[in-house]
Amino acid sequence: MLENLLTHSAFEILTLSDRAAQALAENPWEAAGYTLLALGGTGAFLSLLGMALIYVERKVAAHFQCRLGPMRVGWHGMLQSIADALKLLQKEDIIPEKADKLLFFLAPVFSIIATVLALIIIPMSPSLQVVDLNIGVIFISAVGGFGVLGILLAGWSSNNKWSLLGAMRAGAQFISYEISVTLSLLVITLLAGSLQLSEIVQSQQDGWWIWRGHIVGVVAFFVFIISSTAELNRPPFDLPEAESELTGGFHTEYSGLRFSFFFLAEFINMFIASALGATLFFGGWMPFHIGGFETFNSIMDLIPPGLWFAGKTAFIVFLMMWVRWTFPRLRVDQLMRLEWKFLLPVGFINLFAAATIVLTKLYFFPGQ
Amino acid sequence: MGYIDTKKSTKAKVTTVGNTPINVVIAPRSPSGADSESLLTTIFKSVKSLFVGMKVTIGYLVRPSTVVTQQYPENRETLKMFDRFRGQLRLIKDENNYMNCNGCNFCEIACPNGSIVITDQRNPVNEKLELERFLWRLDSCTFCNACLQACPHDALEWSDGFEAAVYDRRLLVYTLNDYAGPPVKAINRAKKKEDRVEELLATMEPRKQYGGPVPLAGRKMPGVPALETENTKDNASPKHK
Amino acid sequence: MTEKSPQDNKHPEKPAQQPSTPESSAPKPTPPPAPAKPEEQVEKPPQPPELTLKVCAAISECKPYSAASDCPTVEVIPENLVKVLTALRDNQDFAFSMLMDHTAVDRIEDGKFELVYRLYSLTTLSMLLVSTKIPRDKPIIPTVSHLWDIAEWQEREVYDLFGVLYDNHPDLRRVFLEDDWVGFPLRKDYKDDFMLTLDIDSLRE
Amino acid sequence: MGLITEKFPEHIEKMPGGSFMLTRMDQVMNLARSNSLWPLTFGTSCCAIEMMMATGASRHDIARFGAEVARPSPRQADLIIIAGTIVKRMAPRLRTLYEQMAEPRYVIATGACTISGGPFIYNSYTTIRGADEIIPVDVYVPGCPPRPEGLFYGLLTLQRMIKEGETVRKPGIRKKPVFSALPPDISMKEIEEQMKAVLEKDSEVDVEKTRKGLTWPTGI
Amino acid sequence: MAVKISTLEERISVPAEGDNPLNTQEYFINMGPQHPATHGVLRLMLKLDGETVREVIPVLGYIHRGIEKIGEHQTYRQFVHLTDRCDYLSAMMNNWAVSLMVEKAMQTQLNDRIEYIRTIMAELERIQSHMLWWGVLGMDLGAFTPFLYGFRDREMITDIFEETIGCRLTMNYIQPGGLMDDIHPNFVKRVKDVIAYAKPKIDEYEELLSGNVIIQERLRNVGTITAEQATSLGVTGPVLRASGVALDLRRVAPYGAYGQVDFEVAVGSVGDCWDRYWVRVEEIRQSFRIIEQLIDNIPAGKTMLSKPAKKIILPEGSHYAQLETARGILGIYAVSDGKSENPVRIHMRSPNYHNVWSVDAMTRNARIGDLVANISSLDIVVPDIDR
Repeated sequence: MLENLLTHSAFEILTLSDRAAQALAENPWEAAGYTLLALGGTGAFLSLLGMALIYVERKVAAHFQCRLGPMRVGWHGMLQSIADALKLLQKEDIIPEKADKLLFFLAPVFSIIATVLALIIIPMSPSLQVVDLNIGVIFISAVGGFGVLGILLAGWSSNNKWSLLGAMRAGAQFISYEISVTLSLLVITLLAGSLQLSEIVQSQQDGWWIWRGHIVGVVAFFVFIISSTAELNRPPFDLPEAESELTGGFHTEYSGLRFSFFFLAEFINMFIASALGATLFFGGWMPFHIGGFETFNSIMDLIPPGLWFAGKTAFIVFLMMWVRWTFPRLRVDQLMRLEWKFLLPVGFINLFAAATIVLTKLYFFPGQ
Repeated sequence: MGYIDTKKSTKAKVTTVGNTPINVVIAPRSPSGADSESLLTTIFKSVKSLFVGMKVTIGYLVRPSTVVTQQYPENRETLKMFDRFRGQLRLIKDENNYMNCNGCNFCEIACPNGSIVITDQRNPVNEKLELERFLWRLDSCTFCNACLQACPHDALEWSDGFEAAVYDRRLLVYTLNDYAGPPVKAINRAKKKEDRVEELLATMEPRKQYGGPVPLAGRKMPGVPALETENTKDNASPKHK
Repeated sequence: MTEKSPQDNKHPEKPAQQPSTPESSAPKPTPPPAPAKPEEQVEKPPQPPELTLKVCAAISECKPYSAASDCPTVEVIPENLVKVLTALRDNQDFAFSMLMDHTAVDRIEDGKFELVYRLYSLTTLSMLLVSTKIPRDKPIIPTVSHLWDIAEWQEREVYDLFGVLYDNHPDLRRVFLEDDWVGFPLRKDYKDDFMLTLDIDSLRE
Repeated sequence: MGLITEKFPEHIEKMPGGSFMLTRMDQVMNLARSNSLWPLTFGTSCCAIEMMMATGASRHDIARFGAEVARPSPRQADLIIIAGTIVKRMAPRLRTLYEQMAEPRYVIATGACTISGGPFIYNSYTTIRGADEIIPVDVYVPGCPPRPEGLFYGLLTLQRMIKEGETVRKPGIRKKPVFSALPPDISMKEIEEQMKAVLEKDSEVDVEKTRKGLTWPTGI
Repeated sequence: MAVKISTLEERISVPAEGDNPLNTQEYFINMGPQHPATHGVLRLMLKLDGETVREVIPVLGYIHRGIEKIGEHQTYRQFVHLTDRCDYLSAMMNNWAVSLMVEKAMQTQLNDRIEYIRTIMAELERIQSHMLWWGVLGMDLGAFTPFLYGFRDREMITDIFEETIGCRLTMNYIQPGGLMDDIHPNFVKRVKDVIAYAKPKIDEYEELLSGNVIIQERLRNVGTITAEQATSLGVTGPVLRASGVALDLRRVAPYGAYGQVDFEVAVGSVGDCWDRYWVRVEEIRQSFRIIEQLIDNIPAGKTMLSKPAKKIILPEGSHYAQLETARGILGIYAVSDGKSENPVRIHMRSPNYHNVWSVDAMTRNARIGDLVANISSLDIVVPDIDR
C-alpha cells in the first residue's frame, strides 16, 4: 500500500458513480449506499462549505479592515454562520403580490441546482469525485449558464424595476464573460488534450499548467480569474447586485430561505470557480511535481491529494476575497469594454499561442 | 485617458478671484499633449496601481496589531468615558446627600426643547421657594449643555452613564432629585443661625426615582457582566427621614 | 439689553485687535451703541454704503434700502425687478454672477412679503442685497429663473414655505412638503393642529 | 414564521419528551435569532452617522454581534435601526419599509428625535413626535446621538428580549420584559401618575394611547 | 397673471413615445428615500432609457423639520444647537456661522484665544467630514474597505472633540460670544498626535483609492460642470472650486484666524468628479497645515466673553454672516425687530441645498453608476438640504 502511494500509479481515478456502478454489478445494496452517500454527502458538503466560506469571508474581510469580525457566537464566532442559517430558516417567506409566483418560486431552485450540478464533477481527490464526465469542461460551462437563468428569472418574476435592471445586467455580464472563461478553459484543454477533468489533472503529473504552459498558462489564468469573478457577480464586478446602485439587484424581493439559496449559491459558485481554476491551472489534487525529479516528487506525494486540492482552492478563494475587499466596482460600460475590447482579444491571441505551443511542443517537459 | 499620477502632477500657482491673489494647487490630470504616455506605459501603470492597492490591504491583514476594535460588553469594567462626556444629567449632591438646586427655573428656560420640567413649592418653615420635583426627559434631551451653562448655583453635572436603553419610552423620564426640600445653602444658613434646623430637615419628602444612570442597574443580562458602580449606589432610594 | 455693555470693556484681555477678525469683511462698524435701549440705534439713520450708492447711480430703478441692514441693500418695485437684476448681472462693473440666496420675510404688520435677493460677484467679491415688497394677499412676482439656474429652486422653496407665486416659472411645485399640503408654514399666520408650542415666555417673567 | 416551522410544533409535541425538545428548540432558535440581526440600511439624519460609526467603524465593529450584514433590501433585514428624525412625509415610507420586512422583525429607535421628536418637538409642523407612532418600537436608545457603545447596549437589550421572547408554540407572540427594568420598590402605576402630570403639555404622547397600541398621528 | 402650479405627478407623467416601434420607452424609476447611495433620505426620480439616465428630479422633504420655523421661536443661543442638526458633519462651522452673525450684529470683539480655538476646531471638523466622505465615496463606488479606514481615522478626531466638549457629533460648542468650554489640557498633545498619525494615512488613501485605475476611470470626465454652469447653479465649496473658481471664504474674506495662516486653495481644472474628489483630499492636507501653524501658539485669554444669563437682542434690521463649511458657503440670515430675543425670520443659506440641484446637470445622459459617483462627489448631507 505504502509503496503504491509513493508512485504515481497510486492516483487511480475512482469516482463515486463508478463505484456505484461497480457495486451495482456485485451488490445492489452497496450501490444504493453509494448513491445515498453521493446525494447526502453533496447536500451536507454544500451547506457546510457554504457556511464555512461565509464565515471565512467575514473574518478575512474584518481583518483586512482592522477589526475582528464575528466574535460572540462560539469561539471567535465560529458558529455565526449556523446562527444565520437557523435564523434564515425561521424567517417569514414573502412572495410579493404582483410577482410571477411560479417563476419566483423556481428561480432560487434553479440557482442552487446549477450549483450542485457543477459541484459533482469537481475532482477533489482521486477517490472523491461524484461523476467523471468525458466532457467535463463543457459541462461546467453549460451548467453555469443554467445558473444565470435562475438570476434572470428572479429579476423578471419579482416585478420590481431594480430587480429587472439587475437581472439584465447579470445576463449581459454573464454572456460576455462566459466567452473569456471558455477561451481560457480551451487553452488548458488544448494543452492537456482532453475535456475530462480527471485527465486534465493527470496530465499535470510533471508540473502544473500554470508553469508548464509558462506565458500562455499565466495569461490564461489571469483571464480566467478576472472573468470568472465577473461571472460570479463578485466585486469588483458585482453590478447585478450593486448595493449602492440597485439596492439589492435581482434578489431585492427575496426573503428568508429563498434568499439564503441565492446567498449559498453565490458562495458555492465561488468555491467551484476556485476549484476549477485549481484543477486546470494548479493541477487539482495533483501534488507539486517537477518532471524528472523523482525523489522530490515522491516527497511531495506524502501530502495527501485532498489536502493539495484544498490548499490550492483556498489560495484562489483568498485571492478573490483579497480583490473583493480592495477594489471599487466598475461601471456597466467599462465592464463591457474590459471584456470585448481587452479580455476577448487577449483570450483569442492566447488560444492561438497555445495552439502553436502545442504544435511545436514548446511547453516544459513535453515528452513525458 | 491616461493614468493620473497623483504624486507627480500637482501644480501650485497663483490665481486671482476678483482682485485677491490666491495660492492654489491644481488637481492633477492625466498627461496630455506633449507629455502623453504610450499605451503600454499606461497599462503598466494602471496594473501596478491595482497591486499597490492590494499591498495596502494585505498589509493590514498580516499585521494583527493594527486591529483597533474595542470589545464593548466584554471591556465594560475598563471602559472609561472622558471627564466631560455628556452622558446623563444629574444633580450635584454633597456628602450628606443634600442638593445644590433650589429650583430657580433657569435651566428650564434655557432648555431649547422643554426637556427639563421643574415644579416648585414653598417651604412651610422658612417660607422660601424650593424644588419640589426636577424632571428630566432623557427621551428628548439633546445634550446641548445649555442647562449647565445657565445654572447659577452650580447644581447640575453630567454623569457618564451611556447605557440607558429601555423597552418602554416612559422609563426615560427621570426624577433627578432624591427629595423635595431645601437646598444645601438653606440648610447651612439655618445651621449657622441655629434656627429651626430640625424642623427644616423634617420638611424633606423623598422622591422615588424610577430612572437613574442605569435603568437596569444591578440586574444581570446574558452576555453582560453585572455592573456595580458608584452610579448604582447613588441611585439607591434616599436615606432621609 | 445688548452684548456691548461697559462691563465687557473691563476684561483685561480685551485687546487691540489684529485686522483679521471677522469684522474685516464686514462694513465698517458704527461706534458702539449705548447699552441701555436698542431703540436708540434706530434713530440714527445709517449712511448707505458705497456700493449701494454706486448701484443706485448706475441703475435708476433702484433706491437705497430704507430699513437697517448690515449689507449694501437696494430696494426696487416688483415691476422693475427682472430689469434691475438683469442689469446687475450683465453690467461689467458689478457682474453679480452668483445668486447666493433668495428668500422671503413675512412682514405681517405691513401686509407685505419682503423678497430678498442676495447677489454675489466673483470679480469684485462684493455682496448686494436686492429687496422688493409684494402684497400678502396677491403675492405674485416675475421669476428670475432664466437669469440664474439656481433661482428656479430657490423660488420653489419660497413658494413652498411662503406661498409666493412666481410668474413664468418653468415648474412651480412644492419642494419640501407634499403637493396636497394646506397652507404655507413660514407665514406668520400659519395655523396647524399638529404643531405644539412651548410656552417658555411665561416662565421668563 | 418560516417555511419549516409552521406545522412543526404540533407534530413534535405528540412525541415522548416533546415539550422538553420544544423548549430546547426555543432556546436554540432564539439564540440564533438574537445573534444574527441583520440591520436594514436606514438612517435619516445625525444618528445615522453614529450608527455607521457603530456598524462601520473598526473601533466599535458591530460585526462582533453578527450584525454587520447590512441589507439594503427590507425583505432580508431583521432589524431596523431608526436613526434620525421621522417627519410626516417619511412616515408612510417607514411604515412601508416595516411592512416589507419579514417576520420576525425588530425595531430599535435611537436618539432623541426618533424617541420623542427631540429638538423638534415644539413649533415644528412636520416632525413626528416619536417613531412609535408609526411602527412598534422594541428598544429605545436615548442620546443625541447615542454613543456607539450606547447603541450596543441597546442591541444587547434587544438580544435579551429575543432570548426571553418568542416560542415555537406561539409563533409571532413576543414576550417583552418591560417591567423587569423597574426598581423593586416602584410600581408602574406610580410612574404613570407622575408621567401624566409631566406629559400633559405634550398631548401627542398620550400614555393611555401608547398602551393601547399603534395609532396613526393625525394629518398623515 | 395666472401662475401655473404643478405637482410631482404631473412632472413625472411622460407621454408614450411616438409610433416608431424602434423607439425604446423611457421610464421613471424611483431612487430613494431609503437607498444606500442617497446618503439618507434623498429621493431621486430618474428618467431612464435602459441604463442611461435622461433626467434626474430630486424630490426633497423627507427630513424637512421646519428648523427655520422653530428658530423663530427660539433665542439665538438656543438656535445654535439646532444648526448642529442641519449639516451634522460640519456642526462646529454651523455653530460658528450663527455666532458670527450675532457677533457681527452686536459688534463684539473677540480675543485671539477664541479665534484660534474656533479655527482649529473648524479645521478638525473639516478633516473628519472629508475623511467620512472619502470612506463613503469608496463604499458608493463598491470598495468597502476605504469606508472602514476613513471611519477608523475619523474616530481619532471625534476623540478630541469628546475630550474637550463631551459630545462626538452634535456639539453646540461655539457660542455667541465665545466657546462653551475651555479646551481640555490634553488637547494640544492629542491634536499633534492625530496629525502625526493621520498624515501618513492620507498617503495611504492615495495608494488605496486615488491611485487606483478603476477609481480614476469611474471619476474622470464624469459629471462635468463648467465654471459658468457652476456659478449659475450657485454651487459653492469644493464643487465650485473643482470647476476652477478659487472661491474660498477662508481666503477671500478671512474670518477667525484664517488671516494669519498660510495655506493653499485646492482647485480643479475641468469640474468633473475626479477634480471634486482630489480637491477634497487635498483640503485634508491643507487643513493639517493650518492646524500645525496654529496649534503651538494658542494665546491665553478668556473663552467666554458674554454671560450666558444675559439676553441677546439683536438691533433692528437684517443681519447676515457667511462662512465656509466643509460643503460650501453657509449663510445665516436673521431679521430682528430689535425688541424680542427671538428673530422675526431666520434663514439658512444652506450649501447642500444649492449643491444638490447640480446633480441633474451632471448626470444627463450618463449611467446609473455615474449618478452614484456624482451624488457621492457632491458630498451632500440631506438634513441640511431640507432643514
